[in-house]
Amino acid sequence: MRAPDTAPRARVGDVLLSVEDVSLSFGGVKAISGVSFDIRQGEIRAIIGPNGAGKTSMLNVINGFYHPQQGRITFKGRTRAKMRPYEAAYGGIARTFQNVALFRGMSALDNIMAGRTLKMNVNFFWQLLRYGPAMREEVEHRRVVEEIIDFLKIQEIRRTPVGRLPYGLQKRVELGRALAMQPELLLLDEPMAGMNLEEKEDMSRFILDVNEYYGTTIALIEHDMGVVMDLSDRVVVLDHGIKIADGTPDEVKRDQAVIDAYLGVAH
Amino acid sequence: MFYREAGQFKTSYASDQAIFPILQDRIGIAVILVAAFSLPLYANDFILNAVMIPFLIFALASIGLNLLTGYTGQLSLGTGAFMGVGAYACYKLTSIWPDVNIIVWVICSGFFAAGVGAIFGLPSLRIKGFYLAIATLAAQFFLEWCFIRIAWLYNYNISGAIEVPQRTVLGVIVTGPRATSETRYIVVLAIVVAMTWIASNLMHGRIGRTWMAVRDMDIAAELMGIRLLPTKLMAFAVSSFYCGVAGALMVFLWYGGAEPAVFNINQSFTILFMIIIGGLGSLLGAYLGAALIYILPIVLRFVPEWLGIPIHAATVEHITFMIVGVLIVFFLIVEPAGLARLWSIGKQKLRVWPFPY
Amino acid sequence: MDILYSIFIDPFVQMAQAPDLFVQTLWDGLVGGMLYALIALGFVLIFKASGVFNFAQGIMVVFAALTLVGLHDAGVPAFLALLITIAVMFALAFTVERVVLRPLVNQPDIILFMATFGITYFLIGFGEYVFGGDPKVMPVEDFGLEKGAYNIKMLGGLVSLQKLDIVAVIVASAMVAGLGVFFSKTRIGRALRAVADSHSAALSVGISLEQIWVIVWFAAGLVALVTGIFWGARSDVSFALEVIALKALPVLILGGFTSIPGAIAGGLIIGVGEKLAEFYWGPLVGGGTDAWFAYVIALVFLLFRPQGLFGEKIIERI
Amino acid sequence: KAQAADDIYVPLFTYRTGPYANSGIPIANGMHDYLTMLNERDGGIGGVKLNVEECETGYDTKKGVECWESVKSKNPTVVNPFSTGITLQLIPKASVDKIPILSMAYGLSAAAVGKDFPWVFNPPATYWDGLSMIIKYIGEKEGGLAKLKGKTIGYIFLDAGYGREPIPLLEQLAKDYGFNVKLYPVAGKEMQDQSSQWLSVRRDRPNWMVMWGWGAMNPTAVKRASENGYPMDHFIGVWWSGSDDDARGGGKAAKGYLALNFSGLGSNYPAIQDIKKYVVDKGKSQVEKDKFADTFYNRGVYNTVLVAEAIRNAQKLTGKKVVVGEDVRRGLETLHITEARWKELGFPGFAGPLTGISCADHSGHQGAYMQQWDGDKWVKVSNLIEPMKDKVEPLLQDAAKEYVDKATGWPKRTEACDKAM
Amino acid sequence: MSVAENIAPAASTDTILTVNNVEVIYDHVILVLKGVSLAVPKGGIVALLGANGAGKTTTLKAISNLLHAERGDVTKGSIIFDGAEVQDMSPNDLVRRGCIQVMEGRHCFGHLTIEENLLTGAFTRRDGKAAIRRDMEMVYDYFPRLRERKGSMAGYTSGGEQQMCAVGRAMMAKPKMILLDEPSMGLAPQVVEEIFEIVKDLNAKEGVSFLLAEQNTNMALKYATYGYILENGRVVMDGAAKSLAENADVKEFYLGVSEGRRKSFREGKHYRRRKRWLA
Ligand SMILES: Nc1ncnc2c1ncn2[C@@H]1O[C@H](COP(=O)(O)OP(=O)(O)OP(=O)(O)O)[C@@H](O)[C@H]1O
Ligand SMILES: Nc1ncnc2c1ncn2[C@@H]1O[C@H](COP(=O)(O)OP(=O)(O)OP(=O)(O)O)[C@@H](O)[C@H]1O
Ligand SMILES: [Mg+2]
Ligand SMILES: [Mg+2]
Repeated sequence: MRAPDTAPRARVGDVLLSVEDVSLSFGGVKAISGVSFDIRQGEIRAIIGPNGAGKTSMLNVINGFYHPQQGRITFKGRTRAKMRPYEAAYGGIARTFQNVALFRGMSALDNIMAGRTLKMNVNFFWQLLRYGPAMREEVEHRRVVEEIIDFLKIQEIRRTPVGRLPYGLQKRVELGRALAMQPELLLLDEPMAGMNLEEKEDMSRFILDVNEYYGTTIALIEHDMGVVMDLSDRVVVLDHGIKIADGTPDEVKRDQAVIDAYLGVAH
Repeated sequence: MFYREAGQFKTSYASDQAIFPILQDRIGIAVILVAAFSLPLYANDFILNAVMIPFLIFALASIGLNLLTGYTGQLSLGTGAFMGVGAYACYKLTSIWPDVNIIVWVICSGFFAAGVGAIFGLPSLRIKGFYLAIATLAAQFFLEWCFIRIAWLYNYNISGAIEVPQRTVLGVIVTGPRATSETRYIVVLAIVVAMTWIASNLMHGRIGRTWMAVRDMDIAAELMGIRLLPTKLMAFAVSSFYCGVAGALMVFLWYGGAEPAVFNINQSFTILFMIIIGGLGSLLGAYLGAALIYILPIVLRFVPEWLGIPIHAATVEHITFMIVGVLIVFFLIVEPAGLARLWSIGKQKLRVWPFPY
Repeated sequence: MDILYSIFIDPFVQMAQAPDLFVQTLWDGLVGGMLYALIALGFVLIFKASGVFNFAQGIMVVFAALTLVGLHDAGVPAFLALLITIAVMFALAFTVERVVLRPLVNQPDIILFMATFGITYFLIGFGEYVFGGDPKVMPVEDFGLEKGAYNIKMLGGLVSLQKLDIVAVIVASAMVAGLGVFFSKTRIGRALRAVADSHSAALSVGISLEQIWVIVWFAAGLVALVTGIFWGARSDVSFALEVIALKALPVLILGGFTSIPGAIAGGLIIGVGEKLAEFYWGPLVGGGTDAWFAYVIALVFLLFRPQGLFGEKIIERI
Repeated sequence: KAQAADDIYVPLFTYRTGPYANSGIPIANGMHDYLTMLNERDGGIGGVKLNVEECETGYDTKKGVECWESVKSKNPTVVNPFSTGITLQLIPKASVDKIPILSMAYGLSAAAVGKDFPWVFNPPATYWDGLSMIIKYIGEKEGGLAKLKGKTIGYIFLDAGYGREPIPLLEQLAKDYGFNVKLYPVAGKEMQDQSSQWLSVRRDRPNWMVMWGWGAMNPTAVKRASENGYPMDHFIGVWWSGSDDDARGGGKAAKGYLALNFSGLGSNYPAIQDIKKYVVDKGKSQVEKDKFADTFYNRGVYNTVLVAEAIRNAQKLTGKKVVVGEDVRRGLETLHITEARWKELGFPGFAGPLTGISCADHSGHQGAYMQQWDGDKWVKVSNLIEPMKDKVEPLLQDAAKEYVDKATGWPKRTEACDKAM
Repeated sequence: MSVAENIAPAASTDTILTVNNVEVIYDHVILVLKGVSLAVPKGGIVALLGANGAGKTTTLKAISNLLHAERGDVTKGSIIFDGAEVQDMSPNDLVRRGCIQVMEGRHCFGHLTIEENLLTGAFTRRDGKAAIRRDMEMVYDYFPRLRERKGSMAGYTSGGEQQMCAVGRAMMAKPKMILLDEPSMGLAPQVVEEIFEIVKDLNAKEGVSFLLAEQNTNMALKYATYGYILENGRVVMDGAAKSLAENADVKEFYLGVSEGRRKSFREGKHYRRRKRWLA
């Protein structure tokens, strides 16, 4: 990963992922009903909606953790009814989680290194010796990881077990872990919850950088309207599992249904 | 003051990723190794036979279980049985091909244990936590039953037990009653050290990270492309490999023979307790735990004799039980994360010494 | 072919030919199952209330029974001995809470599990120190329980029901039902489940862990006492009784760690299942299958229901 | 505590703790008290004090091996492992460390073959001897061994090496005499329950039941048998299934239960009275008053009588006062206790003569008698039953040969043979 | 407004909570709070602000005596709630005396239903079923979403629902004082307002005092009467909410307003800004 330079921003391209008519329910609870939308290459796509609207569930459907009862997902031209989580990961989908899901017993560095697992393939026997190819591979990936660490400015906490980090830094490490997978599509579930303004600004900057300089497509769930409106290209709004609006931030902001269901007073 | 990394800068990632990045640690390890290998020069038979050899073997088994339970988070109560698989495999191998170097067979027996372990690891995909314990318990009791029932395993010996034949390596007797305790100790030590080193390699690399990832948050791991079943099965296999080798060592270089009861559930529990008290997910912890649970009672048993207090052997035993129980609780309260953690906090304190924090 | 016959047909032929033995097997399985359930119940209580897997339950059974018999042998009248034993169990619960559990609040389950192992060690040493290791006979008659059996003629044979077994089944059922109601219908019951979910959250809403733990450990102590009386009557009261706790594991796991009805269902399935298997299929492999059969039954059930029959769903959500 | 060079060191491996303690405690008391009595009454043996020290094994192999390691440097005279498992571990070590093992009527049967196992002794009889005695007894009750034809004998046993050992002989005898055998294994963990096994007994209705049980298995089996209405006088245990505690739990219902025994019952022997006088009454024993001179207590006494005799022999053979393992091995090999000698020792009629031991035969294959529970105590109900030596001997020889063949490098006997005394 | 000098605020009769120069160490080695002092007046709403890792959560846990469960220790200083030393009380005594904490990060009881979760909140109450029922209705009225999901296991509800559940549960205890740790985290904007309205409501109607640890400075200062700003385990600034909101630094770093207008998140730059008071 290069350090951010002044390269022009990668522009929005073709549809990368499309979700068609997806429905998901748990027993009696309908988490998602017949939602369709798409995400284009290179864009920042926000998903918003009141609590329990089905946003997180939607991300879970996209990367294969939940299997919808109905609907299709097309990712990079391939359509399927459901994915397996590791297929999604192999395909280039990475994510962060609403309730931080770091590997609590490991250091920040190891967490991010774990994100590189997919890209590592030296066989078991070299691993036993930790020598030759195994060591070379380790060092090579370590270099990439160190770049991410620099990028996210978390050098000092490299060796700290993540369980002890304050919430905001945990979120940052989690972003690092997702970035380490060098994904094409990055799903962020409330990356800025529990951060103060300064940290939100930093985080926004990271997201923009990732998007601009690496061309990573981003799906973003966030409750801070300021952030959503400033960062995203397009916004989907869910309510009670139904899509109630889809469009540019400005359109969405003025949509009466959205104001009623979600925003309350106009922002 | 004396324990600092200050001034020790790392100039390459490779050296930063070394297992003991701090010079003092490296010196410490070297000293311990030298001391360990030269122990036969000044220790008596009792220390070697009844203390050090068992301690090392338990440490190895604890490392094995720690790989599975401490690093991968899969609770296993089948350690005893997996050790048994190793022991019986080694026994069969060396009775079928007596001319092959026994150390080769000791290592090979690990593969049998690994295979059996992986089979009993299959349910781990669906079953978790204490529930998984049942799968391993089934392994424990079923295998124990096999050790009793399948006479082929113990070469149809009337006693139902296995007796270790005499084997030599490079002309030195290493197994059987005539092997000296020094030889056996050195062989065990070498194997245990080598396997600890390998375990440490594994844990510091990709495999260790995937295991810990599965332990800490299996869903997130899966969403990052770590496939759970192969990862868990590999952990079961590697762990059982270690236990199997430990079992073979136990019978061949310590007991000199064994009946199935040696591999019973208590053995499994003992080793589980070693890793918990030593520290889950720590290789050092495996050693510390083995020391606390195995060596401490031995030492306690000698205390009244040293002090010249005339009390009955049985009473000593009762009191030892009580003291060990109390100490376990005490250590847990002082540091639930295990002795290894206590050690690292100690180091942390040394680092900031003379300041309190 | 022969082998298929002896696996799939012969056992059923036997069942049909000697229905009295079949009934007897079922009854024995039932009794065994209830007794397993009783041990499992002790585990469930504590697990439910604190997420602690209490390794010491087995030794608590021994300890309770030994205290009872020890007092009785020392000449204390039976019912007074019973009362004193109950008081001892309370003292034990209280001490355990004070000395072990309280300092270990909010630690991972496995640590608490380990702590109960420390308790086990202590109780073994202490128990043997006080009571000695030799076996004692449970004076069931002095507790108003009768020995002997009812022999019922039926199905062309004789089915014998031990009076003690009948009492055991009744007492065990009553105990299980009572505790079940207490823990599911009361405020305390809810608090227990909350504690099992998260110690720290429970603390933050003002649930007194101390109190709850004393209550459940005391309840578990009582269950241990009852278990000790019945198992002691079946065998002898000695430290060997401790191993029966192992039999409770598959029951517990099959039923689901947290469920009182689960303990019963698990106990019955395993009790009956293993007796039938050993009786009708055991001879095929030389018998002794009851050493592991229970675990295999439990494993098979778990493959279909990973949280046990009645266990709480394992929450997987991110 | 420094080892005084002028006493004779007799370590006792005992288990007063653990799941088998119920059998271990009386034995430990018996052994300890007899030797203590010798110290108190006679000032030891041959004027030399005995240094009696217990090492607690808990019936656990690990601790047994540890005990061995801890005693071996202190010039022990003889080790009584008191656990088949521990004995098996120690047998190979005995010849290396030059410490004889006395496994009295337990351990490895094949060890009776002295030329292969010069350091191991298992008097007065092996398990195979015991089984053959039981079959003989059954035959007698049925009216002759020939009458066994077509009968069924059930064998309930602890599913471990100990319980499985008699099976080959049992099957052999079944073939020879035409009876059927039904096996009922009991796993260690199932000792307290046994309901499946006894249910099967109800189905199979064997004419006789034979038991090889240990620890808590015994009382439970006795209870289950009586509950299931099995005729108790057709239920016979080996000598390790015949302690007072084993039958006591069954109470009146256990009346009629039979077991082999080779040591005397009760306290009616001068030497036992001496133990009471010199040891128990002086508070030097751990035995509970009502368990004094129990079956297994006396068994422990029997064991140490052999030890004491071996030490005496060793002193005579070597002319030394303070003897060590190597000397006592010779003493054991020349063990010879006639009826008269028993009397001299203060044990008139306590046990059958022990005269068969020689360099070739380390067991002696002595007879044992049958005892029966009368509801309160054991009573002797038969004379000495001699084992079927002809059936047992070939099996022993085979087993010893097999053991030696499999254990590559097993040492040849180098020890010289002393004349019997 | 003054730069705090770690002097204990004078305990007076109208303060419900006084924290006096408290120092906290985790794991015997990690020093987290380096002498924090603050006070909450009876019936006041006090905001505790500060960046990630400043020690807000730790302060709250020290107050409610939950640190013990995390292997943390208060090594210096004292905390007085309602006239009694907190260190001598167990957490449940504290709840009984009317001080309850809503923990950060949605600590619901996963295996209990939403309704059962709320009921456990009333564990210490002794005023009868009817009153509890009534309060539960009140919670449901505040959070209609909870009513919809009342029968589902809390572990399966969405993040925001769990947050509401945790806040609702604390309300069920009828406390005198609530320690709220990041109540707004993960809630939809409308619900955030709702929560603060509830705070105001309870404060006004029932006289409940609040200590709010919050990242949403904007909201917090709008509703609070007094504020403390924590940095690196020290109080670096405190003052009336109004005056804090006026402060230039607070404006820039916590409110995101500079040169009189709100900055867009796109404008953020990568450089470590220096806070004037840390100089
Ligand atoms: N595994 C599950 N089982 C049962 N119900 C579920 C499950 N997952 C989600 N739900 C329900 O589906 C609904 C949508 O949940 P989801 O987590 O997607 O909401 P969300 O939009 O992310 O809300 P928030 O903003 O609060 O995080 C919720 O009502 C939740 O209770
Ligand atoms: N259990 C613990 N063990 C060790 N260190 C801890 C522990 N809990 C917190 N810390 C450390 O204490 C410091 C303060 O943490 P705290 O959670 O109080 O911060 P906070 O202000 O609440 O932050 P946030 O806004 O992210 O919630 C952090 O640096 C954190 O690393
Ligand atoms: Mg969500
Ligand atoms: Mg916080």
